[in-house]
Amino acid sequence: MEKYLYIALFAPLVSSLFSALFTATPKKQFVGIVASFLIFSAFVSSYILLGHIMDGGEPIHVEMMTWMATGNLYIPFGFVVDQISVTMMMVVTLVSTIVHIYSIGYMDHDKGFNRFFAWLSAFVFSMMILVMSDNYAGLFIGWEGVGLCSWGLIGFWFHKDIATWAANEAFIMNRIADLGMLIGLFLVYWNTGTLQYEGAFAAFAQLDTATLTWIGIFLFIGAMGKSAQFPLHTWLADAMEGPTPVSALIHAATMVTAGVYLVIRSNELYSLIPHVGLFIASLGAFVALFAASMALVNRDMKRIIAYSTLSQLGYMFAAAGLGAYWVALFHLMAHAFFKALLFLGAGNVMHAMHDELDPFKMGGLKKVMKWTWIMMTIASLALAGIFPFAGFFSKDTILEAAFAEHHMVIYGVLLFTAGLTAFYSFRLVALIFHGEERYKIFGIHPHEAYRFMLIAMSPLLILAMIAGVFQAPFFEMVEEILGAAEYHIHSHVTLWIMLVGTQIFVGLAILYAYKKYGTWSSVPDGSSKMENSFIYKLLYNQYYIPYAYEEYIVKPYNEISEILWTKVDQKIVDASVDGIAGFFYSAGENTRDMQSGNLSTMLKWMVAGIIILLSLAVVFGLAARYSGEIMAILSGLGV
Amino acid sequence: MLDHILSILIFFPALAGILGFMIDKKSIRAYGIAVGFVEFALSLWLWFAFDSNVSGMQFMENLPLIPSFGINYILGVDGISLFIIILAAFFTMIGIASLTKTKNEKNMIITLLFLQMTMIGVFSALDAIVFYVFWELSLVPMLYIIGAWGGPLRIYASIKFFLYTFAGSLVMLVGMLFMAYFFYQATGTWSFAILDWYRLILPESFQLWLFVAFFFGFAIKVPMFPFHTWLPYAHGQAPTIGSVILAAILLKMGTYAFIRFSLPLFPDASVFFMVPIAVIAIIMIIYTAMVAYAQKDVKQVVAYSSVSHMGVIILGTFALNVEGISGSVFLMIGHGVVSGALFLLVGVIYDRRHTKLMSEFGGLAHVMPRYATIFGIMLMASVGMPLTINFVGEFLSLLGFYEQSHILTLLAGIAIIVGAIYMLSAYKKMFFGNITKDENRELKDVNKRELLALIPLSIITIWLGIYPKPILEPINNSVEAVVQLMHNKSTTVEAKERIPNVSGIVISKTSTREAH
Amino acid sequence: MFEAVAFYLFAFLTIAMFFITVTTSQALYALSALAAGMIFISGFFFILGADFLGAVQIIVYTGAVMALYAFGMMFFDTTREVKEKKGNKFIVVGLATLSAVLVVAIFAAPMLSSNVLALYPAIEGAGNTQSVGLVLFTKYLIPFEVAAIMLLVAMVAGIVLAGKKMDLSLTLLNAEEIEQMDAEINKKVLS
Amino acid sequence: MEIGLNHYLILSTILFAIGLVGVMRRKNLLLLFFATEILLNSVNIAFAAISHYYGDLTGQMFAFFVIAIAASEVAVGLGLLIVWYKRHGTIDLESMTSMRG
Repeated sequence: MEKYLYIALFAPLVSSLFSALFTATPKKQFVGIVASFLIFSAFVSSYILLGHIMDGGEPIHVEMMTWMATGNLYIPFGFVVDQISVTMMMVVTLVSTIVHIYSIGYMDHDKGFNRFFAWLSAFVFSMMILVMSDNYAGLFIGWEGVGLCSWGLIGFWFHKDIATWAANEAFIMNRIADLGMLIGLFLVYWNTGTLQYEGAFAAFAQLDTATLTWIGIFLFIGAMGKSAQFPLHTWLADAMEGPTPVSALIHAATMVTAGVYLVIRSNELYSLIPHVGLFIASLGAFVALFAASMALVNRDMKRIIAYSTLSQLGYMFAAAGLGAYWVALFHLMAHAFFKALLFLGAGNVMHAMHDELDPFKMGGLKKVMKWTWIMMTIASLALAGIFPFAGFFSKDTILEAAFAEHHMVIYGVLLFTAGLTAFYSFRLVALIFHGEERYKIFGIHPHEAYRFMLIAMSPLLILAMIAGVFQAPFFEMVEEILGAAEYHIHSHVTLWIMLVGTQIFVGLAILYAYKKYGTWSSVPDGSSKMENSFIYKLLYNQYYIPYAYEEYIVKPYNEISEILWTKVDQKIVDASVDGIAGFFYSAGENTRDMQSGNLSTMLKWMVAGIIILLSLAVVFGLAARYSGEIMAILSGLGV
Repeated sequence: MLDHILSILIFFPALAGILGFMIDKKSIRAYGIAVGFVEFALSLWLWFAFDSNVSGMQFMENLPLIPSFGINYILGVDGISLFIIILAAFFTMIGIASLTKTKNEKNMIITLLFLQMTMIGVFSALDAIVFYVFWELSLVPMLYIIGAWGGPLRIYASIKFFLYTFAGSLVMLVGMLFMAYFFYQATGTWSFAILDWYRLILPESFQLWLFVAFFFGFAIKVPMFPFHTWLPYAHGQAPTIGSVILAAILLKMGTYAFIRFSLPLFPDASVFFMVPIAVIAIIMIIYTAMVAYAQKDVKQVVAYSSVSHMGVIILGTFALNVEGISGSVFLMIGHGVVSGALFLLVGVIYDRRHTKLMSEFGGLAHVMPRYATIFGIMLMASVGMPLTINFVGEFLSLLGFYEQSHILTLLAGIAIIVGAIYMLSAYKKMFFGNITKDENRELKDVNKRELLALIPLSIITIWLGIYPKPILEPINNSVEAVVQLMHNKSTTVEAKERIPNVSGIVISKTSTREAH
Repeated sequence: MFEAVAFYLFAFLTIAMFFITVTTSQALYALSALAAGMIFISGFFFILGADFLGAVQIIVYTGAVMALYAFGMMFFDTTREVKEKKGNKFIVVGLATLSAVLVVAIFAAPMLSSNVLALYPAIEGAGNTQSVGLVLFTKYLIPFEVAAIMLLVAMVAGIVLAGKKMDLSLTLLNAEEIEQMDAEINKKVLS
Repeated sequence: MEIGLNHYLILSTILFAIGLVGVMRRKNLLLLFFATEILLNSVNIAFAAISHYYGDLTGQMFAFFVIAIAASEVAVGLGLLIVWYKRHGTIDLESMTSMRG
């Protein structure tokens, strides 16, 4: 079995290095194919491992070599394949295989074709390390590696200034969270003596809740940065500057879910500190609502989907916070499938529209891009949580968990957000595919994507539809490690009412969206009353948070560093050093004119000398005379 | 031959330098590279013959110089100093190999060989006076390199560098003399051997004063916060090779001396001064990082970044436990490699465009892809990405210091954020965006000679990031010996519990496989 | 009572004379004021009973030294206006008064003045000159001889220094020779 | 009202101060010599006064020797001055800066 573990882990690395060889050379078709094949082989080996774990196999544990070993610290390159990591491996490798194949078509006009695959495979490799590592340090390697690759991929089209700015912003914001994570790691090490998962979890039981709370908070800060939770969320919307396959893979399916994976992986820690769990759940619920509200009014197709990802992440954190770890993991898996599908569909539309992103400038694409329309509609249905599709099984279970745990506020917020989600996703679908062909005004003639790209997207489509089926076997597999509690609502009646109620609520929201945007004809140019209303402007500018960050963090930082350099470093520190040197020089200069040969000045200096001597004589005379009294005074002062 | 290898390592470059005068101008470069290569081979042999399980000094040499005052020529190398010696030899070889066309190249190469002698001398000397002699001698060749081949303000920069460091080391000399006098008072015999001094237990009040005296000498060399203003001038004006050697090796003398002198000789004073020095280190980290962000000249950015990294090294050193100190020693080597490479990279672009202003560059990635990738690797190493050499050092230093105080480490941790900010913004200004200046349009990518220096450095950065064990193991053993010595020597209670009793910790090397 | 009046009279006059010597710009006034000052100082000596000293003061000081100065002044043609240095008076006066105050502080203060003991008590009854002669030729014989030699040396030095080319008398030379000599001197000065 | 030793001492100090002023202000060397004469005389007064009030002749002895020295000093001083005058044509203080540095 170790063989498959190594294949799953190192196939992406091999593909990344292979395509890295060709970065400088122009586009090579086979680079894309070879990369996709290697990622596919990683997917196959993950599938085999899944099979092994599903039929009750022992989690495979492998230790390659020591990484750091000083004093009491011993960190090996250890990898483990257990229930949680095998699910994540499945999700990551499946989605990345599809995205690799998709991007062969999507990027075929791009000059940096080979470089793109190098970065993408490097991303998959660091994601695999993150997921499969058996200790927090290995997790941290993957954590930063993933941040690095997202920096490279967001800033892929580095001739665009916004893209590189967005890449830097993403990297720096992740680093802020990684600092919290690092402190969490130190806390774990110094309190438990090891960074290995088993050792740490075993030791957590004996620790007092105060340290545990601190560990929980700091690790969650790390998760917050990576999964773009509330204060550190602005980078996700800006990250849409990267190519769409990147957004599909990184900012929908894999990287952003790393935070959730961390919380799930350290479930034994968070189950010991329920109050931190509650905080995580409430923050998750808030972010869900917060992101959904912003998506309602946005006029950029990819940003709408990014906000929906943010909202769904909120759902996952809510579930994880409440202790329903397996539900969070299941929703993570299901969400990855239909969200990636949605993004790739958006990629097709973008290609057809020559990189036009504003849905209001499209419309009636149903006729031209039939398959993409079907796929995006089904994905949106799954996202909204309509019965047969994946979303229903994962999202509604979260609502059940919240209801069972008697957190009514969180339940209410999540329910309301479900409605919002349904509304904005179908607002998007309606604007793009239905209504009048507004794109004709701009003289664009769209065409359906390449056939093999659509075929590549088909597995996602199938999974989006049937993922619900896996809920039972998934639960039974994960139950033993995640201590999954089956959420029995006492009476079946309330369960049914709840389920049917949400279905109706969501259905109404969809119909309303279709009614409102189905037959949209004009391209709003900011003149209408609704667009100038306060709420619209507030939501459109993302509650002015990016503006606030720019104004109250970035600008002062620039000014302070400018001041520090010009004023402090040059004027104070440097000047003081030169000042000392200057002092000696000027002192020398003054005493020089003593020997200037001018007799009268010399005489004056002589008399001055006499006076000094005389005064010394007087002083010492007095001191000798009154030494008794003087000592008394001085000792009084405690000298 | 083996037991005199250190003396050979020191005086071979000096002899070769003298012979170099006879070599004619055209073949001086080949001669330089040959000498550098032989020196590097010798240092590799030293590493090969070095037994990493022994934590004490190896290859000791002892030759009485002034017996009446106990000043003898003692050399020795242990885990801490071994790798910096190898780094010095390596960088001199690479420096000479990648030397661009400079006027009177012969003198440059001979000065570099002398500089190498002094550098290796400092790191292998175990007698205070011999250490001091090499410490001062290392200033002289550097003075010439900056003064003769430097930029417009070179005279000011070189004199400032020389006088500043010299003033500090005079205070250090006074400290050494006092130390010898106390040793004489205590044991009745004069001795300047550091190993004898290790056995001397001083009362805390003496330790405090001596620590301050040594602190001045080392703080200026590191350079620590208030004394760092000579570095930007020195780097700004020094030629590429000068900056490389200055950043890679000379800055390490200060921190190495802290571990060799201040910590073991004055354990109580180190504990007493730990918090103030940590505060200075944090100021160093954040303040210089912000100043680096405000720079217009890319070489100044790298110069200030090395001050920021030295802050982390000082923090690691004053963590006073095995993880912290071995982390700081490792970061010394890591920073040496990374900042040396960064200065070489700056040199590459300087030779093409003869300007270091970032506003002059833009969109270089289009024109120089290989240069961009190597710079990217070094950027990531300097920012402290895992699987690069700096991460191991920074991680261990911060981890070590976390034991001493949580809040200060949190503040120091901001290093990784501000570090990312200034490095990424510099990278963005230089490499991303479209080519605005037309001189940039037909810039040639890195040529073979530059690659000869850069490829090995990148390989080391990645290799030591992934598998630091061969370097970390000897460092760990020697550091354990130092920490154990400090624990036994410390008199005050606070020092006893701050410095862990190393022998007490059984290194749980049992890998998890057996644990199952 | 008579003695007090004499003291204050002489004191005031001496200070006035010396003040004139120091501040006047006319060299002649300075010289004559100095001579007058010297006479009054010998007056003090007589008040203090040091008659021999007073006599010596008049003969040696006022007579010889003043005569020398008179010759010197004529020789250096400083009869004209003596330009004073502009330097700010404040430092000069300030330094002088400060030193004066310090000296007074030392003597006036009770510290030293109490423990001065007489080493050679004068024999009562004998005249001042007699006792001076007695002490001079018993205790201070060696310093006396040394002083004699010194005076001799001074005399010789004075003659040698000033004697060179004394035979050349300006008054006998006519105008051109004087110019020629001046030119020669200037040439030497400029070399 | 009795004239005490202090009166004389104060008088000699005043004269000494005047002498100092003279020494420092004068640019012409001859007048500077005058000032030194004042200094010496003021000291003589002090010597005489002390010897009188303590009935001891040492003071007067000193006074004698001071006068002797003063006389020889003037002799040599004027001689030098004459030589200087012959070479430089002036006895102004500013010209005497050859011993600079």
